[in-house]
Amino acid sequence: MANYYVKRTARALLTLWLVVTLTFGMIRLLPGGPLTQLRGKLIRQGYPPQQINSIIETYQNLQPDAPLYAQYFDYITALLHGDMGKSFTYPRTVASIIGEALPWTIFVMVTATIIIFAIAIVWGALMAYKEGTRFDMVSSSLSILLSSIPFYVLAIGLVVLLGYKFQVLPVRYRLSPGVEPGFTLQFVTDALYHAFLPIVSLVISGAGLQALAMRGNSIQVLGEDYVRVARLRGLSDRRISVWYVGRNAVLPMYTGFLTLIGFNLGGSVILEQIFTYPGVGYYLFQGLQNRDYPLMMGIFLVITTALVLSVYIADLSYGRIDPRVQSGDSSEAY
Amino acid sequence: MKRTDDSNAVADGGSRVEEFSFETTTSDVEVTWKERLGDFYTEFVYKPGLVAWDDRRTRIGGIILTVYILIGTVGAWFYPEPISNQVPRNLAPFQDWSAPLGSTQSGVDVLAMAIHATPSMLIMIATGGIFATAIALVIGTVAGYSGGTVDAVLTSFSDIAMTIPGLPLIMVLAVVFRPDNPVLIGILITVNYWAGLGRSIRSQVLTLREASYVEASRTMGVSTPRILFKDIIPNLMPFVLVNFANAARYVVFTSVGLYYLGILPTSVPNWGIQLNNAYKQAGALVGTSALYQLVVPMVMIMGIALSLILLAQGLDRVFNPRVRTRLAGESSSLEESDENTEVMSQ
Amino acid sequence: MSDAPLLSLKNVEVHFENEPGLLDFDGEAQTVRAVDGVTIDIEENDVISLVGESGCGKTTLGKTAIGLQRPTAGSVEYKGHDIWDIRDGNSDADIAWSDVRRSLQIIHQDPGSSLNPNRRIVSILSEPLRQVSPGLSTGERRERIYSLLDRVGMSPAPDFAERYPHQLSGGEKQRVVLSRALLMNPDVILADEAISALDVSLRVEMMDLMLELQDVFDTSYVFISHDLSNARYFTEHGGGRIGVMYLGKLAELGPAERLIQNPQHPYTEVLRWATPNLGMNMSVTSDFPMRKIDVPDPINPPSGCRFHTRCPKAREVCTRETPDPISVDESSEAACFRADERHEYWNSEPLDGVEPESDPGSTSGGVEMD
Amino acid sequence: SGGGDDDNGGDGTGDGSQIYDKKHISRVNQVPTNIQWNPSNPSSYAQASQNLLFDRFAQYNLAKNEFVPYAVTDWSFGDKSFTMKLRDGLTWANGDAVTADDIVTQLKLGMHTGTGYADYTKSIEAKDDSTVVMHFSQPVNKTIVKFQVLVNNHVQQKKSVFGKYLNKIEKDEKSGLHELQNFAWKEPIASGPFAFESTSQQQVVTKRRDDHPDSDKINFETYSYLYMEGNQSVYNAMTSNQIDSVATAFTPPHILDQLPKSWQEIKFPSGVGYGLVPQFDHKHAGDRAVRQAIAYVLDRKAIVKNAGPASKKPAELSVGIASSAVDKWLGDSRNDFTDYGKSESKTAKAEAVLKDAGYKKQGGTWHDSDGDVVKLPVQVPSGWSDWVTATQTVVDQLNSFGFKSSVDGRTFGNLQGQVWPNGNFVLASGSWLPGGGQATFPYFSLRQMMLENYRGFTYNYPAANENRGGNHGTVTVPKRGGSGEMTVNPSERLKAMSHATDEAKVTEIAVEQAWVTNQDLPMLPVAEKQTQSFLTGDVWDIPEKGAEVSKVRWPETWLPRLGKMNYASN
Amino acid sequence: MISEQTNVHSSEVTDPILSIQNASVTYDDGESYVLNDVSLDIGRNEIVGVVGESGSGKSMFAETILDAIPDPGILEGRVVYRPDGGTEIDVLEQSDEGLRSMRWEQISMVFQGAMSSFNPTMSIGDHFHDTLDAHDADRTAGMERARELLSDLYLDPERVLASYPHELSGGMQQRALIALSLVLEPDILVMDEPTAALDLLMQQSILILLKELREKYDLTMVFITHDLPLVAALADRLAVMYAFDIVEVGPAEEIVDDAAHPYTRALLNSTPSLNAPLEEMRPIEGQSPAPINVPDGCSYHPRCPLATSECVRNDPAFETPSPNHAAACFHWEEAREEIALNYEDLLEHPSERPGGEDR
Ligand SMILES: Nc1ncnc2c1ncn2[C@@H]1O[C@H](COP(=O)(O)OP(=O)(O)OP(=O)(O)O)[C@@H](O)[C@H]1O
Ligand SMILES: Nc1ncnc2c1ncn2[C@@H]1O[C@H](COP(=O)(O)OP(=O)(O)OP(=O)(O)O)[C@@H](O)[C@H]1O
Ligand SMILES: [Mg+2]
Ligand SMILES: [Mg+2]
Ligand code: NI
Repeated sequence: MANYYVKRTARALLTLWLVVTLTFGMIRLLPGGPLTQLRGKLIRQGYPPQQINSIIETYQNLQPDAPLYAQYFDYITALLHGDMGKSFTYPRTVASIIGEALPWTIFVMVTATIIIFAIAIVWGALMAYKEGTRFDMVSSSLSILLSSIPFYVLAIGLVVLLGYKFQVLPVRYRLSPGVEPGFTLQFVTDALYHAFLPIVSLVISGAGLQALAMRGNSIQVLGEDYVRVARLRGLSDRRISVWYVGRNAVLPMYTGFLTLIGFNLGGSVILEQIFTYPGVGYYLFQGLQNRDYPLMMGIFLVITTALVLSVYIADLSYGRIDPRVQSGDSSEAY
Repeated sequence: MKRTDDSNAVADGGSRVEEFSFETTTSDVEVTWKERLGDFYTEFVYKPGLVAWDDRRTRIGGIILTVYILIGTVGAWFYPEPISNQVPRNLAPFQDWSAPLGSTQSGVDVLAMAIHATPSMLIMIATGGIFATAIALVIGTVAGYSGGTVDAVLTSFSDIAMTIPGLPLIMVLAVVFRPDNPVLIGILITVNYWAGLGRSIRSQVLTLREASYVEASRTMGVSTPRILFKDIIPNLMPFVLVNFANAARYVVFTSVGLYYLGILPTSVPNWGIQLNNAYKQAGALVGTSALYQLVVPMVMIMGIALSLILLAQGLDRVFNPRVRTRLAGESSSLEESDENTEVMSQ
Repeated sequence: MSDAPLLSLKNVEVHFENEPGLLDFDGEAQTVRAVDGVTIDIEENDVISLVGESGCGKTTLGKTAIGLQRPTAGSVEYKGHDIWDIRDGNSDADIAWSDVRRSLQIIHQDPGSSLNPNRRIVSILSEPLRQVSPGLSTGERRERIYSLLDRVGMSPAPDFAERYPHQLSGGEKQRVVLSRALLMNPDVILADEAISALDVSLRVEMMDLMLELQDVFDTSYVFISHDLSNARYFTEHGGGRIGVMYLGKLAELGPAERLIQNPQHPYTEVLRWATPNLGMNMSVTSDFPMRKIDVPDPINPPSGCRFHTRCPKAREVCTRETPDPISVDESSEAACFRADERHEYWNSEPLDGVEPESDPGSTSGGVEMD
Repeated sequence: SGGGDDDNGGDGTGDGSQIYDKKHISRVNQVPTNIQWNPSNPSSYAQASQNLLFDRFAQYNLAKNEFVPYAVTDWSFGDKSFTMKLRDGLTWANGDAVTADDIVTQLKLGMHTGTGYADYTKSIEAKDDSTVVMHFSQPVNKTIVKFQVLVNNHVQQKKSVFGKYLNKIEKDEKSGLHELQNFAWKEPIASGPFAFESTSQQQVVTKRRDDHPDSDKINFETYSYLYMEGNQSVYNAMTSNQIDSVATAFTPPHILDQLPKSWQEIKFPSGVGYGLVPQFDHKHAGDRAVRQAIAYVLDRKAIVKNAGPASKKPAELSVGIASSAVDKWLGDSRNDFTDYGKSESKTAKAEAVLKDAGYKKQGGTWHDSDGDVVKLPVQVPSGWSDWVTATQTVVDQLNSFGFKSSVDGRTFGNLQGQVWPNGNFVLASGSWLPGGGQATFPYFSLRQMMLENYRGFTYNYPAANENRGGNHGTVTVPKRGGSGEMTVNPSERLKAMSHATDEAKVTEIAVEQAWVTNQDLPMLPVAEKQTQSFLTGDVWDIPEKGAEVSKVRWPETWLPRLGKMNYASN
Repeated sequence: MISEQTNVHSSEVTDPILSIQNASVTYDDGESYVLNDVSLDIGRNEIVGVVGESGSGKSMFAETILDAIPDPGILEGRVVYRPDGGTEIDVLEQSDEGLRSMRWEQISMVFQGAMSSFNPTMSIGDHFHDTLDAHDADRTAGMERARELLSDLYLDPERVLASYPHELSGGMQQRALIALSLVLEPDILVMDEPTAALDLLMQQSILILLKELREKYDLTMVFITHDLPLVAALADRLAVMYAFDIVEVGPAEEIVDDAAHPYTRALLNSTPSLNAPLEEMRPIEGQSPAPINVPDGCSYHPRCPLATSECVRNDPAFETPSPNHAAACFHWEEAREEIALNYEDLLEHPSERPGGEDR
């Protein structure tokens, strides 16, 4: 067993390393090296040419023009020290930007994903239980209909309707001005208030497909002999629906749950742009636009790590929650 | 021990020990290419169509998709291209038949924009879907079927591809390659979408290759490619089809999102550009006067996504021989009895 | 070379390495000894039936015999040539691997899963013809298929040929599977529980068909079954031998009647006890003829004679020494010390729970010929 | 809306005697926690609040086209020198007096970081506590100095904070500059009427000072900047009265219509123009005939109407002079210039020019004498929505004339970093004006057009600087108002202009070079942008609509200083 | 409900613990009968074997006893359960709650395929706990009984209880399932092909264990299988099903030695057995009918060598070859004469059985 964990951990680390390397290489491929980007940015800010040249020269100490392998080596060593460099755009270290932004993104994405699955599981199970009824028909159609809306289209729609037209919900920022982070009721409610629409747009557009998946799983499990036998054994409906049907129908969705969190982190680029919600997605977009290499690489890496981590957790924990999965490769999440 | 030549060993005595010859039948069997073409038509067009039509989901999905294809071909052919100042500026919808769905602030017909965004979107969908499923199919089947080092290498490759966050990766690549060719965009968007698909295909192939009928083919000395094409892939088809539709939907969502963010070049008309235009320039969010500019592309996006989801829900039936024979009205009486034997045989 | 048997297995071993599982705390790789030193010859037009409990290695041995499973030790020879050498190109034989492959065919237990659900019968049956006679036109292929379908009792053939597997009954499917194997014109067909999935009343019919076609097509069968009465029927009609397997080893081998009437190995007797027998003693013997119900773990098989943990006649020596096959008569052998009247077994202490029993010869009489 | 609680109201008779606990909310488009106020550090340098926190040396009024003294109350020119006198009573928010040393420190830092005046300035010294003198290496045109020194500087780099960087730089320029340019000044010491209070995720908060010379003109306590990104947010905030002023927001007419009546739009030329930059190496864009044909074809007015008539004006004349200054500088000679048609597509003229140059129209498309199709893709930064619309219209007009044109949208970073420096374009959208008040002075706009567009394009115009692919070479055009040709060296002529202290000489060169740009079209001017600033009058006393006093950049930070934007107590 | 007297056979059982009366199961809105008017009495403490080809309705019959026909099947008829000294209970009239508590406490069932009868994500022990809890039984005492049952079935109780289903071999699972079905000490155990997936050795072993269990726990058993020889050794009585109906009922020995129904005889003849002469094993020609088109008259007539026009027209009533033996055939006497059982010789001369010495 130790063997498997070691192997799986080694593979996660290897994947991470490869992705770090790949990310590094890929971002270097971007048109316009960091310096030309910086020049462009300064120009846009109205700096006179001479001044720009001198700024650029000083940036050269940061050696973005050093040989790639040296940059790579520096990057890796710095990363190992938790140093992701300093942003070109913002007067801060990348680590501090991420440290400040990431909790918000994670808050939105994890909450949304949890709600998606909570809704999907209950709704899907109900549909399966009432298979063939009107409720099932209407619900299935509705979930298909909802899944055909991209979350950002829904988000824009909600912004127009609830944000601008009726002005009942905030459509931007993480908090109201004046509210400072802290363990206060005001902070928590305000944070939820502001995260409401982003979460709702993810949930509404994402829950339908998952509910359909749950419905399919449940219908399959409902047809299993052991459910019939459990009824014959006189077990209560509650016990059967939770431990016999629910558990076995939810199991295949478990991996999907963890990977969806990672996937949604990537999707935050669009969502946070629409809601001007300065999380990692927002900063990634800014970094991309400004060719802010350190920022881009840092965020890219964080999102990748989140994905690798969630797949890793999914792999390792799946064996724990599904006793059938025991050995080696078959315990993998996919 | 050698088998005795004693004819008593056979229950019925010697009478049955006749030389069996293949030429005993009198039926003249001839197969012309016309018949083959006909067979092909029934197998790959008529019957799948029949199955698809039978299911409400695929029927509606198919109809919607057909409408889009018509818009993208005939519509785009006949309807004038969007040009600035082709109609008066800021027309509201349903006011003026020169621009039935209104016009933008630079006098572009909104409907023309919506229509002319369709062809490239359809190409994107098709290439994205084909690329994702084809790569997944190739990698999944090769890895699953060959096993060993090939499998290990391909699987690790997909693992890594899978753990790179899709959207950010695509954005970076979009900035690097600035693709304006819909074919390239379709491929770009699915650049690592195939990975998850490949993994699930691989695990299905792992099961399939142990299936008795595959073993039988192997035993007969059938070549590996032929086994893959005749025995493995047809059984993956329902799964592949469903995922084709899902990949296509992903392409729609992602490409529109990228156009909306302004990350993809604006040289090709796209609903995302329309959204962006409505959002950023027409000020469609404030007040209602420019809302139609937002609604038209939204409806276009949702319509095609809906058709793809509906297809994904029902397409797995299309290549299911049980369903198709039932619908084609071929001897159905045996099906029930068949299911019984299966129950028993487990 | 002409006197070499059609197929000859010499000391074949098949060991499966299992990766240690997630919950195996010791983390050692485990070896399943599925087949452990089996020697057997199969002649032309021969029938070998393998019987034994689930998991004893029947399928593995069968697959090894027809070259679907590479033995970890020992050799499988086809007409005197090691097939794996041919496969690897290390053989100077004038036989190509494709010929070997073609000559050794299989029929699976589950007729449902051995037919590709997406192909019509005609397409499934074209496959072997493609392999054997690539030059045939589509029409010729169909003609042959139709005639064979007629032959196995599926008329009208063109109608059946156009069906999908799910449109056939179990018996019909099994006929198709048999036809497919036969179209390869093979020398040996491995029938792995080929009739177990069929209704009791169809089994005899299927076996008759197989035997009938054996004469037409000149093939040998390796017939696997856990049911001694089926094995008896098939083997007896085919004039072959039954091999009784226990935990990867051949416990006893011999002609059906001899084996059943006069079992030499205690395990064969156990199997015979377990086979329901109409018209015989109708009430179940209330005692087990064995000391344990469950088969030992093939990962750590018992030392000495593998059956000693359950054997009703095991003695102390059985825990130490592994019995080699002893010739019982010209065509049979048994891997039990009891077949050797002079073995130290007879002086060894019976194990716990074993009824003592005195001299040799009183229970196992002389070899009876049929 | 704008105020806090108003329990403080009462006996106030206005005019600063009564201070209200009110908050004026303006808009910033940067995440506040990222903002810093060191002007030598380009990272997240403040883009709005610096105008409030720091006093400008002098303001430039765009209505009157005149310099308005502020922190520098008096200035005078010597032969090769420039003397400035600081305002009395000017203090930093921490109580220190603003001294000439502070100003010298700042100007010297500017020399090292290469601001405009570095070109001609020899030394800078503090004559006394409130007098600063700059010594030049040769005579310099006064207008240039005024723009580069007075208008472009705030009283900002306090010696006690920045002196150490200057010392360092004077010892070791490279590392000193590096430190300076990486110094993020996050708790600035203000010199303006409001002092820095705090930043949070959403806002920057500043508090009224008591000890600023103009403090008595201000009657409200707090001035804050609310973070808001994108025009939509701004529209929304304005319609719902969540903010009180906006420095600049592109606002189309139908949005203007929807704004509450209390909002006042202050519009003035931004000094930024939209135009097309040809790549002179390109077979067609490099051909003067094609450029002239394009100029004839473009209907500048239609383009402006599509891209936002509220915030744009068509370029008056295709020369390197801002529209508002054309009459002033060209005067009567204006009639000599070629009029390519401001509000019409002069296609007949265009065809004539092309045909003369050997082009042919076949199957609706123009081909050159080699039979190649004239393909003119136009690049545009994809995020700049009004530019995209303008470009779309340009392309459509070119296409209907028979050129093969298309929109090539790319991110600004891509254009800036990769495309323009390498000349990978045929036509690019770019600004033909230098931005700000200086756009009204032809020296700056002609430079922008011909020599040194520091937005970084390369177009290989012969006259241009090396970094634009030019060689300061000569250009030959027909003589103005007569036959024959003239050959001039624009680079040399503009240099002469910068050192000319005599107005007549300046005008002469301006007309001459304007003629060159009119004939050779180094860029194709299309439109000029108007800055749209917004103030609300709901609870604020603001100048009446159209008041000249408001027509300065950043009016929402300028007016309070004049006592013209106060809490309306009644 | 009791309409057709023809189908009530006279294989009498005094004081039956369970009597199934005219049970019919229909699907497709009555279009297809998958159990056709079946009646059977089951005596206290006896083992009744039910045999028939695949698809003949055996499982339907078993499910009828527990009123557990899968939806949307419609069950008609009566199932009367008479507990020891208790009052009659009409199973099909029970309320949901009554049914819930009656199942498993009084009548329990082992299904075809043990592997699928256990929840794969629960340990075997949890299945026992669940069952005990659901019936408000005392856990400690219940688990004690479970352990005893498991040991009776030659299993290591601790190990098995801690295992998940997939960790046990097929035979062990099947025995664990039997233990689970007996943990509430029911009176009746219905078993639907409990051994079909196992090899013969394990099947035999389980049969022996069942016999022991019957002695120890006073059980009544209904054992359903397609394997006639297997159940013949275990059962006291046999019922043979053909085409959704019982065609013959009688004491096991009598059915094997001298079956009266042609179908039973054909079935016996088609079954390979160890000592019957090989040449006389014969498959039954033809196929058994599907539920939608059961032939009129005697449903076996299309395959029956003795069929007459009467068989085509009329559904035969039960005849009684001997007091406890009933067969639904007009020609049972002819059948006994004309259809020879291939092992008949052995029956007449038991001493000649080959290899028949004591083992
Ligand atoms: N590919 C494999 N990898 C690992 N172990 C295997 C593999 N195939 C078979 N085994 C093991 O080898 C042993 C013999 O298996 P085999 O399938 O030959 O038995 P069998 O006699 O055919 O059983 P059955 O009657 O159940 O079909 C079993 O313990 C099985 O678990
Ligand atoms: N849910 C159902 N709907 C319709 N018909 C059904 C259903 N379940 C079973 N049947 C039919 O009922 C008949 C009897 O089925 P049953 O399961 O009782 O057969 P069986 O004798 O148990 O067969 P086996 O030996 O294969 O288990 C079969 O013909 C079957 O097709
Ligand atoms: Mg096997
Ligand atoms: Mg059944
Ligand atoms: Ni030879």
